[in-house]
Amino acid sequence: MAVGLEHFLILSAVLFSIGLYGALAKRNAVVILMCIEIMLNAVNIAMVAFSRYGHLLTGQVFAIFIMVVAAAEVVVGLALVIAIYRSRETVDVERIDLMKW
Amino acid sequence: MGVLEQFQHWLLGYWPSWAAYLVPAIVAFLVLSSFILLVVMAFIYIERRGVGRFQVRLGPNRAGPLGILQPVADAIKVLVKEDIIPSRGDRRIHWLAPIIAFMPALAIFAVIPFGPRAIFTDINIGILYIIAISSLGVIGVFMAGWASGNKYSLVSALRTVAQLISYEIPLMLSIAGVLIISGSLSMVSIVEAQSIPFILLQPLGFLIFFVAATAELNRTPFDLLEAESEIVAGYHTEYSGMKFSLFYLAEYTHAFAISAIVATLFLSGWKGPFLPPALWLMIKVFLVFIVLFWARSTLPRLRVDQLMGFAWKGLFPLALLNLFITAAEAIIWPGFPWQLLILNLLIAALLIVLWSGLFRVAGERVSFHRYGRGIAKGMALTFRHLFRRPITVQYPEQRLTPAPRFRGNLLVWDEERCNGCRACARACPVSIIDIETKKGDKGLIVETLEIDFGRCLFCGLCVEACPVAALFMSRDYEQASYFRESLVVKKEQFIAAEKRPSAYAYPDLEAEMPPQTLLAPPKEKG
Amino acid sequence: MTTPLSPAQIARQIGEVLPEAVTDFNESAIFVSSEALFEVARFLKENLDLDYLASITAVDFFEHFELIYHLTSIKYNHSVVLKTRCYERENPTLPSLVSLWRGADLQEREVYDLMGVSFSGHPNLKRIFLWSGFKGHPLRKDYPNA
Amino acid sequence: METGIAISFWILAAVMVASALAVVWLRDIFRAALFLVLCFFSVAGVFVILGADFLAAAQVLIYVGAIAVLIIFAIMLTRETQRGSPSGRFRFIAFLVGLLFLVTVTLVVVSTDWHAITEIPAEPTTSSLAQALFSGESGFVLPFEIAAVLLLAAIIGAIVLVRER
Amino acid sequence: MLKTEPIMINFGPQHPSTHGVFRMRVTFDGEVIVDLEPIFGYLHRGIEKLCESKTYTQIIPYTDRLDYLASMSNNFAYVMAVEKLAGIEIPERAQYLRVIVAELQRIASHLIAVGGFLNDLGAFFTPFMYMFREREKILDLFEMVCGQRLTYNYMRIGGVSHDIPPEFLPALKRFVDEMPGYIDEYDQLLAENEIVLARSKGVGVLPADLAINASASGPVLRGSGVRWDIRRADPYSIYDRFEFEIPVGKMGDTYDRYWVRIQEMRQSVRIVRQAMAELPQGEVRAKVPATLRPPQGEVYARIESPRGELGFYLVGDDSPHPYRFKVRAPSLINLTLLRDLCIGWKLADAIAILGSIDIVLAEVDR
Repeated sequence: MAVGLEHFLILSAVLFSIGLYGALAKRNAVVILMCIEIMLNAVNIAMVAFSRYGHLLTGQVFAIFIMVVAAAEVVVGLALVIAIYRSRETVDVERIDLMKW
Repeated sequence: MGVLEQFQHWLLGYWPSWAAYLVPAIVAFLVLSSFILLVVMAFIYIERRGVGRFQVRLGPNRAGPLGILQPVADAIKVLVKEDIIPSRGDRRIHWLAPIIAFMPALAIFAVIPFGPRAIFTDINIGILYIIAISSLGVIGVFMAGWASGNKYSLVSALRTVAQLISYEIPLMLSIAGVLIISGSLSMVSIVEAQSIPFILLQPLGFLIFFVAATAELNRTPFDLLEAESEIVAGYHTEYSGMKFSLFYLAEYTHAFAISAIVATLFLSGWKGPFLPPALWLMIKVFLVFIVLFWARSTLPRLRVDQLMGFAWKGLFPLALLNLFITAAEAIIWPGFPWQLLILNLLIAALLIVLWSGLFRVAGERVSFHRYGRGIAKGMALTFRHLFRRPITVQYPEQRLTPAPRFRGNLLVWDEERCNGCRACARACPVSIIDIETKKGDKGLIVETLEIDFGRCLFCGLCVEACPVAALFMSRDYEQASYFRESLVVKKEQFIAAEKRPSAYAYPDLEAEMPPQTLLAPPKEKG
Repeated sequence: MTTPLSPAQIARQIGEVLPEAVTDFNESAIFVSSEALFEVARFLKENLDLDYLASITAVDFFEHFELIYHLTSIKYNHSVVLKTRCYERENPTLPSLVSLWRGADLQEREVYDLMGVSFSGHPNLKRIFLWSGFKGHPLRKDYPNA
Repeated sequence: METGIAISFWILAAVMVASALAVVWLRDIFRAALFLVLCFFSVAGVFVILGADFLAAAQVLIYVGAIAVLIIFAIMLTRETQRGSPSGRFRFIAFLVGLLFLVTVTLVVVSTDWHAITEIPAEPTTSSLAQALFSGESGFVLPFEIAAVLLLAAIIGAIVLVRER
Repeated sequence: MLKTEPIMINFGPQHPSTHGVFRMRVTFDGEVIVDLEPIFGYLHRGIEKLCESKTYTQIIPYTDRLDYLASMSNNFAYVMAVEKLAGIEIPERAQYLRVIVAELQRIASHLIAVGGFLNDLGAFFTPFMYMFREREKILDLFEMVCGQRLTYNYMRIGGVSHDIPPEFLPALKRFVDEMPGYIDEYDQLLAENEIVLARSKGVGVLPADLAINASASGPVLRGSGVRWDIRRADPYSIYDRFEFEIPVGKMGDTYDRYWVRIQEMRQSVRIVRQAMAELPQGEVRAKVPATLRPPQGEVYARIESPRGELGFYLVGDDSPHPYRFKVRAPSLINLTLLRDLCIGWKLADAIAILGSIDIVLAEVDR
């Protein structure tokens, strides 16, 4: 049967919830960042779906900006993770709880 | 509208829609990839012969006429070899890595236009697709390094990825320069926009692209990957057999792809006076590839930190400047008249001079203030060597006659003259000659004579010590055997042996010996 | 031409500074007691500017080991041959000259490895060619070459 | 043409969800990262189905070419891989939150009438996208510049954080 | 901060770029070398003990195998030591032949040294192949004279074993005329090549006083600016009759050692040219008793081999066998400073430095 807008939205919702679960459940900081990436991708899919089925390109423009933000976020996130790893020898989120290191 | 798409639309009328698209696409893919593999085989062969000629030697010529079947022989050898899978590493990723490394090189050809309409798919984001796909190779390198499970391949994978990434950015920026002029991403329109080949309009862009592409391919002077003198075989140390050959093929297919991209972007692809378009592209591709391995056979290797420094402090700023200049030109002279050509050449020269003076390769000691003249002179010299006669001697067929005094193995013993005085046995430093003699009527008769040539130094002292000239060095040198015992030569064998004495220690014999074949015979005869 | 300094004259010079150091001298070399070797070597290096140690050789004369030091001066291009004898055979020791000439490092290790003369004060005195488990010193005349 | 898109959509969706689950579920981080790459690829595939070809190439370039490589670098630099990525104490709660979110969104999606326009939009989006981004007043020139500044800040921030004092 | 434990790597004894069976235990902190310990002995054949049971003439083939890349110089040094010990005068023609052959051997040995060094820098065998082409021509000449291409056993006590055949001089003349042109080609290929400069300029700097103190010799010493060449400082045989310069480096880095070797090749060609011109006629070998019994006594003769000061110390005791036979190996002593030169540099530089010191393991381990 033909593929409508709803299919894409449900797909992005599924992806988003998987990412959400991962981000909350995982203890390794790097994996959390990965799951955040998945959530951002899910949002991208929804944006592009809207622009395709709404004949407006603003959706794709927003998708580009989301990518920019995602890239910036990953860079800073990983920099933080490595800085923490350097001083605390661990990336296990449970053991990084002290605000000052 | 490529030929393939027209065929698909025509086929739409007869077959169900999905078949009409899928089947021709698969057939075209098979044809294209077999053509590419064939050309890659030719590339491997040409490189090995070409580097040989640069080094005044012949290169492979044993397998098939003129060595044409050498790549086939290599392929068979590699297929037959045992495929080792490291126990510590991660088996599945180890198996998957070569495929991921090979796939992007092949996928680039989907957008290379071999002719105005002979293109697999003319998507309008052609060059962006190429950059995206070629950045995928990095993942393959990571997988190979990680899954091999050994320390060296991991370190080498990290170094290679750092190199690939830092050279990707100048690559993209130099392509951006070309896009400004051609105005569209699709490869077909880029070629059409090249009334003047972009190598002239964009000299600096071409230089940066070519240098960055050499680094992307891991070829000299940036071949950190298989730097023998350092981490021996880089991240594909643990690979053997078919998987290693896939890596090897990936390297050459990527080289072919990069040469095709350079030909399309800078040398106006298939355009050319009267030859068929596809042939023009192949000629340009071969030219670019020849320059690639010409550099490989001349230049030494940069060190890791110099390499990175060169990328970030050398190519990256130059690429940015080139981009700004091209953008400025696009605004001031939108039509890109041909006079720009001279202006661009001047700017390129100025920038290189400025930058090389500024840029210290190895920290304050060495700078390119000779603007790469040293490298150019080196390349010119290797080019001149192309026209010199290779000095390889095809050993079994062509035989060199040794010098009249040549000290070959297996002594020549003259039974009549020998009076059993054992002077030679005493003179031998390793005392390998043992002679037993018994009283004969007119002097000693040699009963047994054994010389162990397994330990002989061929120093010729025994021949010099012989008072009655019964012992000669021989002139042949092909004595080898599987068993040490057979190296001990007995009296009967000496008598039976075919006597080819050398003139060592007997100057008068030299006259009738054949003259020695010299590599550089003296000019004036006599 | 590297002019060899006359051993007699050098023996006299050393005699003034270190009285009983020089035990004997012949027409080509001066003999020094093994205890005073280091002092004499330092004297030669500082005063006569013999800054280049060409080679160290050990010869086994059964009742004593003879160490021969060939010293040269790069600046003045003159040379001296310094010899010393040590009489015990079990564990002959001599002061090491590595602190004066870095070049002595590997040569003394080689003498220790093949001849068995150990050098006190050597930074890293262990066998250079033979593996550490090797018994005996092959270059000694009484080494059983069965 | 229609069935072709439908088939490829279902395949891509299945691959995407499977790889996303793998990223979350696997203990070996490096394999999780590789599945993440696969997930990014399938997202690019979906973009192609939706006709956004420029975005698909950009997605491959940015996500697979840069972000995935960065993540793998981070994995290699932090030697936590032996113990993999154990899931924390909040597993069950997180699962509930995810499920709750999924149910609400699907209900919203199914119930609203999107009056979507179903015919296929114009093919090449690059030029129209450029138009949308940079054209005079209706374009997004200002957000574009701000994004550039954001990236610059991120780069400098990362370097300062990781520079060895 | 990020604690990096130093990694220890065994470099050799089978490695493409250690010139022979030479092993280095290198400790790294990241890329930078922290400690380096050379390990010898893989090629130790005990030549010094072996030769104590051989007669003086039988030792000559053993000296070929000491520094197999320059066996003519080994013969020359050993034979000169024995002649000095036994007080034998050798004919003029033999002196000139010895000088011609020794200088040709210096060129051949430098060709391999420089070719090997550039191969370590990564120049994919091209300079190596060009230099081997010239080396082949020299080997042809040696084969013409003494019958062998590597272990020549050409010199005898009291002169040389053979006089040169008639076709030797024209072939030598062509070689001497063409060689300077080829050396210019090597300069053009590599002397100004920016990458060679980047990899070798200022790498592994050896200060002059440390070089003297560590009794380095040959191109390693001259590369550091010390003008000390035994052919000029303590002229042996007839070297005082030829005029030639001693090339000396300025900084003492890997590049200067490479440059000194290239210039030395030019000077050797000059010497061969002069020796060829003044080659007298006459005997090539003095009358020497078959079993030579040198008088009681000791001798130390040294020559300038391509790798440095090669000395033979002999103790004679009126018997046909030497009482003590000692070789002063320049390669071994030049390695004393390898550790100091390599610390602080990276692995790729350590290989370049080792290549520039140019060692031959047969001479190091004896």
